[in-house]
Amino acid sequence: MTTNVDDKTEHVDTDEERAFRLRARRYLSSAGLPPRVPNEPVYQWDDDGFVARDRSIQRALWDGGFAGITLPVEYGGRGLPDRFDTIFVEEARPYRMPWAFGVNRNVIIPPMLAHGSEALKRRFIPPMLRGDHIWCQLLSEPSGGSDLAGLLTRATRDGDVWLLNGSKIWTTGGNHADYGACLARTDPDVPKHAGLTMFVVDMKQAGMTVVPLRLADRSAHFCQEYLDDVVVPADDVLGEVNDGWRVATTMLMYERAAIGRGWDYGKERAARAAEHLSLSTTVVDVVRRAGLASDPHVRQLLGEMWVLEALMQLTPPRVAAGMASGALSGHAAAIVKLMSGKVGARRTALLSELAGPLGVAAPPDGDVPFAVREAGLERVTLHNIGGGTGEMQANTIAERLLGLPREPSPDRELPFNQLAHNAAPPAPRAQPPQDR
Amino acid sequence: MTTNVDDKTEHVDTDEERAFRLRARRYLSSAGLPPRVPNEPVYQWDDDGFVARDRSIQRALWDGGFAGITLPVEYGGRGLPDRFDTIFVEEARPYRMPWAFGVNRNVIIPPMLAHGSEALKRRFIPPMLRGDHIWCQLLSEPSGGSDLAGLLTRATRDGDVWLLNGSKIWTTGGNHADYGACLARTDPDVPKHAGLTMFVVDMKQAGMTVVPLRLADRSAHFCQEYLDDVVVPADDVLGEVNDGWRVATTMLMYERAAIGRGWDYGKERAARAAEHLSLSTTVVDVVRRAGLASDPHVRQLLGEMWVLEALMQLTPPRVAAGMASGALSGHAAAIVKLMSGKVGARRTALLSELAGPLGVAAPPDGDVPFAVREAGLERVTLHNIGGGTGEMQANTIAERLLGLPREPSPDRELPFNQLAHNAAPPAPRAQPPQDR
Amino acid sequence: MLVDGEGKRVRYDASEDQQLLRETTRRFLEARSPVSEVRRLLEDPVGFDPRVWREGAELGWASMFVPEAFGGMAESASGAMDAALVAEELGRVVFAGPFLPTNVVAFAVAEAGTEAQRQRVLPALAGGELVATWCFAGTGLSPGTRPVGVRATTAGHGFVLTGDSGYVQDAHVADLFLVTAATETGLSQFLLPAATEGISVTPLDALDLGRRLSDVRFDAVAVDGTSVVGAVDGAADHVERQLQLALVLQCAETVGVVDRVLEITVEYAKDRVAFGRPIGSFQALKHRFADHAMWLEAAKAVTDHAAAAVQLGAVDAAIATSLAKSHVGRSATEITRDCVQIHGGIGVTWEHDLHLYVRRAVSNEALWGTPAAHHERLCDLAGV
Amino acid sequence: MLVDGEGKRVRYDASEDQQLLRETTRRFLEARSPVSEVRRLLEDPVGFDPRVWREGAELGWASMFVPEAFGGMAESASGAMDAALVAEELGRVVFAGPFLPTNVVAFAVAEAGTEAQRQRVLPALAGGELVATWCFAGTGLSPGTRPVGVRATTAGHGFVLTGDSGYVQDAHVADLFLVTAATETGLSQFLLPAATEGISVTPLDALDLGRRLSDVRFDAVAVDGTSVVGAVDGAADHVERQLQLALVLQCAETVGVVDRVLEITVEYAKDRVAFGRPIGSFQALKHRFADHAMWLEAAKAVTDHAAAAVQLGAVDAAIATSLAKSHVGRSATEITRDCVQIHGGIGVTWEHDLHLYVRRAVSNEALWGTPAAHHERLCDLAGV
Repeated sequence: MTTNVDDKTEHVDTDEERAFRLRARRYLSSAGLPPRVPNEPVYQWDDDGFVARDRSIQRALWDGGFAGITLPVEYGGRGLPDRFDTIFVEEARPYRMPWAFGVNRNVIIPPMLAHGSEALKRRFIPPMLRGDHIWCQLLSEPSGGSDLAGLLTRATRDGDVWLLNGSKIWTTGGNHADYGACLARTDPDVPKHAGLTMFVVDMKQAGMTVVPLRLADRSAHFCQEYLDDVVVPADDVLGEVNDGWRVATTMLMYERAAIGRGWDYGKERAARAAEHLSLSTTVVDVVRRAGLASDPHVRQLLGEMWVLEALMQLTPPRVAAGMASGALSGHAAAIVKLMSGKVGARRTALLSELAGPLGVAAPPDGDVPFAVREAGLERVTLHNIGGGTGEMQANTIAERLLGLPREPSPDRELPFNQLAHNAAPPAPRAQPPQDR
Repeated sequence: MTTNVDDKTEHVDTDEERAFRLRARRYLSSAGLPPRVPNEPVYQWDDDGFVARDRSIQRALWDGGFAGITLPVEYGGRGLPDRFDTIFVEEARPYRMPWAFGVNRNVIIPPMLAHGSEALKRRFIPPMLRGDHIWCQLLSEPSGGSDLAGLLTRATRDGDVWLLNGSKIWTTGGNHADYGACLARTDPDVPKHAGLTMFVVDMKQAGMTVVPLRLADRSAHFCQEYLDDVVVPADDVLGEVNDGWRVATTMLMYERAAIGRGWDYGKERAARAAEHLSLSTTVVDVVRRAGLASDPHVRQLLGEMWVLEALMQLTPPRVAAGMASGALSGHAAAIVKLMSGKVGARRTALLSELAGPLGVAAPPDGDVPFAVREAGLERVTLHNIGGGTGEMQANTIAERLLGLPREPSPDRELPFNQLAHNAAPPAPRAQPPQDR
Repeated sequence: MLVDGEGKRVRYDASEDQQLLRETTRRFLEARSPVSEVRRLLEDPVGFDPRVWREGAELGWASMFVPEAFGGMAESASGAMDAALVAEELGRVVFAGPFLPTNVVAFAVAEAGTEAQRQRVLPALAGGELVATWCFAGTGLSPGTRPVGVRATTAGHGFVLTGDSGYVQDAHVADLFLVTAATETGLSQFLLPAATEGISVTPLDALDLGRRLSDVRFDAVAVDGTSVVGAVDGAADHVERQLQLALVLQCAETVGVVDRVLEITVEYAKDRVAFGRPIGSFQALKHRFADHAMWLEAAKAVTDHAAAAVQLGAVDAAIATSLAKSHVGRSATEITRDCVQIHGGIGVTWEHDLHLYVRRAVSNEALWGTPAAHHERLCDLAGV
Repeated sequence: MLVDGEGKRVRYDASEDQQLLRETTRRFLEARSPVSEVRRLLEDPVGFDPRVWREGAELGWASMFVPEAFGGMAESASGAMDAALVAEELGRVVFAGPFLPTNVVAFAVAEAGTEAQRQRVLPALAGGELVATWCFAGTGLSPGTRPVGVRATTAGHGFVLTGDSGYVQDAHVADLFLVTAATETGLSQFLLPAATEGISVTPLDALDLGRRLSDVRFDAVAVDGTSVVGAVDGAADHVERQLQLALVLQCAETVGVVDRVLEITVEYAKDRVAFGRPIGSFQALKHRFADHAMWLEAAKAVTDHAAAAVQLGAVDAAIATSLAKSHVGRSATEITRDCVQIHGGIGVTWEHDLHLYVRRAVSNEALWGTPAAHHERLCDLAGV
């Protein structure tokens, strides 16, 4: 019972586009790429194989002439219009794309194009496209939460170099990254947004300690970094000194757009919407096996769960279309993020109610489906990563979309060093924790 | 299946108290008082009979020596300790007490004792106890909402008198009242709390127009007043000029306590708690008659409804005991008010779900129980009267009970006339509305 | 998001034609049927203004399912999607009038009626001269998603209809009833003049002050074969599609209600001052508004999807409409209720228009199947 | 609020004795069993510290239902109310130890055991030397409010027990099992050494990291008549009261969990700065805290009431415990989850203690009957 919709846009190709499409199709089918696996689990701290594979996939794209399709040729790109990227994404859908290079593609290169010096672009973009350099974002801090501009990492000038000290957290792939884009405070005597600078940091140096950030479910896909006199050459600044907030804002805008569009060569989310509105079969299966399929209360829970799934399937494409058409501002992305938190929370509650005691204790080798076994754990760990995210999304919707007035807040005008802030984080642990 | 608990405290009576109790019991049984009817509907704008009956009941209490039991004899009271009031309340439980005199008893006399001049007390308290004067509170304003201290009604001095202009709203019994305690602004050049005065206003004068405030369910138990050069003699001030906020605070504290305790000679709420935890039979009845008693979903709704009823039955006495023991501050009353709003909202949702379409349309003479017929209407009209009340309770709990810091807010320090405020309300309508 | 036959994506705010339709409708309603009409018509025996309804019909409100040959514009319209758009605008003014029932009956007759029925009925419906309504749900607590109230048995060359149909909009003034009834081995539908012997109409006390609902009793109503619409015992598919259309129009109307209430309340929160600043600047209120805006956006998404699915006859149209009804029904009540709360006391006064909106939202949640009834239906549809 | 035999009202914070008990317990736990113990004992084969448990027993933790003649202090204690108070303190440190099962078994044996059983078991339970647990619920998705897993059939002078019992706390180290089983015409209970032939214990993967749970299989376990506790076929009333006690202790523990989590989170919100001010000064957060404090107060009220009702053997004790379980179970999960959210990212790290608390809250919600199972039970109790 699936509506078979092929949402490729082949029918509007020009001759040139058609040629490109066929070339991409041919190359992809012969490049030995692994197939795309829906909902592949996120890679963990120690999963080196994952990263190595993605480096080789990125290299294969480069070799075929499909890396940086829309980027200027002087930085290693192909200099083609956006339409060609869309075509490539459509053709690449059956294959695994290099997830670990998503940060490069989605959040590093666009602001680098917008704000980076010519030298920086020529030096750093080609190795990213070739699969040589993986980058990470060093923005959030343990002391920071949602108040990014209030960050504490200090950069002080020492002759030809900057020395960075502080700590960063919630970094995806920090331990695998070759370079990081690191926001640090260069002037604490001005208001907080005005004294920040975006640095290009070589991650493989002595002063940079990267440890895994283990979460309550024992997973560790994020890292925390401790910066102890991390050295940055004076030229390795993205944008101008003290103009880092503007760079960070560009970066966050592109990140938001990418999350809405799908991280690894896009469209995954949008593609889902074209599919049939179907209820997760695992859950139905559990209910059937438990003999509860005719229980009216269970049917209410199933019905509500289906509704939630449909909302998460139908709303993002609508919001994306609204933003694309100009009917909604870019801030509307906050709607999708806020909803995913709210829907997630309610969904875990429903799942827990369906799973009952099996969701909190199950035989180790029993025939209990994953969704049920994990129902309780999901209630414990489900969270909008990044801290205070839900609150920020709500403020954005209220102020930017509905036009409600901002609260009076002195923190935008006072010099940073006159503001209250949290204590600096503790020094790095000697050893990464040994918890299993 | 009812635990028969007589929660009178007769067993701890002294001889003197016992004698008083027996005298009260005898008098009450012979005074021809109507019986107490649980959940009697609130009286409406045009229900003169209700008020006349309450005047005669209050008069009967006076005649028997049971009006103002704990009040000083010089103001017409009996000068007895609090214990005697408790005894009287216990004995009076089978009888209707004068609800319309609740404002006098609960919110006018206590602050008058605390802040009123000797002359004021001698002049006004005895007629209240005799059943001659009904008072009302003139605090809230159409422009005001939860920001009582930001009120707009102006009082200007004109020789020997004050002239009051403005509008008041949400007044219980404004049309029946002989006098009102009216908070008005006497000095707009100082911060808002510092320029208010509490006036004693003769309600039966030309400048005072009282109209019914019809609610969305077509009921009208509140009034709105328009003050057009209302005249108040210079001496008729409760407390000092410009010290009205203190008087109002006292008044609101007593009002809160009375709502917690039960409005008309107390204890109704506390008495309920001693009863068995039983599920509202109307609802069960509806479910049975609809043949839905074995539907697991309906049983979930019933179960949850029962839980909500239990929470509202058990929490107020616990909070009251906590306040009495000093374990909780007086601000804890906000817990009960906030809860009654939240529980009420959820309860109407459950009721609506049980009532289904019958809750939004029912045959005029059909055999549909009131609870079901009104389910939809309750969802429309349920509201914490007074505007923004839920928000204020939540702030109180967070700031006063949990100790969370207040928000920065300039409105407590700036002179009133430098603050933004709402437009004054429109002039009174020529005619009360004729809606049925 | 749905893809139509030409691979063109359905856009956020519809085509240019549809934008024009929205603007025309809104301007007309602002001028001819603002929300104050609900109060004016409170004691009116009809309950809506027939002139306004006819003027609306001239704008095409009842033509979207009527073929051009019968005076409509079905061929050039996007049926369910255009009708949903109009319904949304009607919701914004708590419109009183037979939009939903008339369109559903027009749709039913256009789809399944005999040539004679189509000729007799469709031009007059499209022109707003005839009012028709649909007897579908049962009375009382019956679920509103299934036709359970009326049975028809064969009698000679005709049928006899017996039973009760509940919550029938505008039955007290309708000229025509489309009646869905259980027959020997399935469902059948009948188109009857309201004046047919044996039909009695009992108006209900309705929460929605802008809409009249009635129970309709069929007391051995004898009809001949010419009143049958579609196949005897074989109307189930048509009935299902009529229900889907009714749900789309109801959801769209509710979306309009919520959209307008949220607009009114945001404006209020910007203007209303407390503690020296607009109440809309208080963060707790902002976060409630953000939730409301979010769920409303989801309501629009799920309603648009349902409208498109019904329009295209998609295989998941039944699912899409029930999903829409569940979310739209519930969220509308919750959002509009909280908007009342945000207004403070003024929001519960008779004078304020808010309660007219909330009444419609609450009423719409309960009619054509409560969310709970649609959860049941969804499980049925999924084969659970 | 309940009135005891002497007309004295149950007070907000209990008697002086109870306040002393609370303080002693809290000081002991802070010194000997802070929440960090959960981490230390993660890989421990027992899962709790037997020394701490014995020291707790010396403080009277297992004596509240044991008569003085058997080394307890039932006569001077207020059984369920005192035990609830201790359970609340245990919740505040996510205590790992057999408090609930040992007390329920002690209660059962003291109430219904033979003199020989009481002499053999009670002093050792009260002293913390024996660990006992109760095999009550079924396995898997069975509801947790009824004993459905084990059957006992007569065989000569004894019985044979067959079946599975689920979610049995500390069964992997318990010395004694109290088993509730269906017999010919009713329920019967049996007290068995854990080492009895035919009993096998399968530890479960448990969400709660401070509590070990197992399924227990009875594979034709032969027992003689001396192991019967109470009347054969006539144990239903005792089983009901045991369940009530288990619910009271579970609810009280959960209240302790929430109380502590809210404390931690309020402190965090006062200290943590964002945008130049403590995050606790933001109104949206305040309103969430206010809701949490309110529902926690209600949780305390309904738990206190249930404890008193069980203690007094009130006619509505069954109702009171199910009402308590429903509210406490649900609200605890919601409140603790939002406290994680308020903490931001740090709240979901392994290093932070919050998840230990949330795990216990979520686990307690699901065990001894989910709120939904108790709604069912409530309808049964009300005769609906």
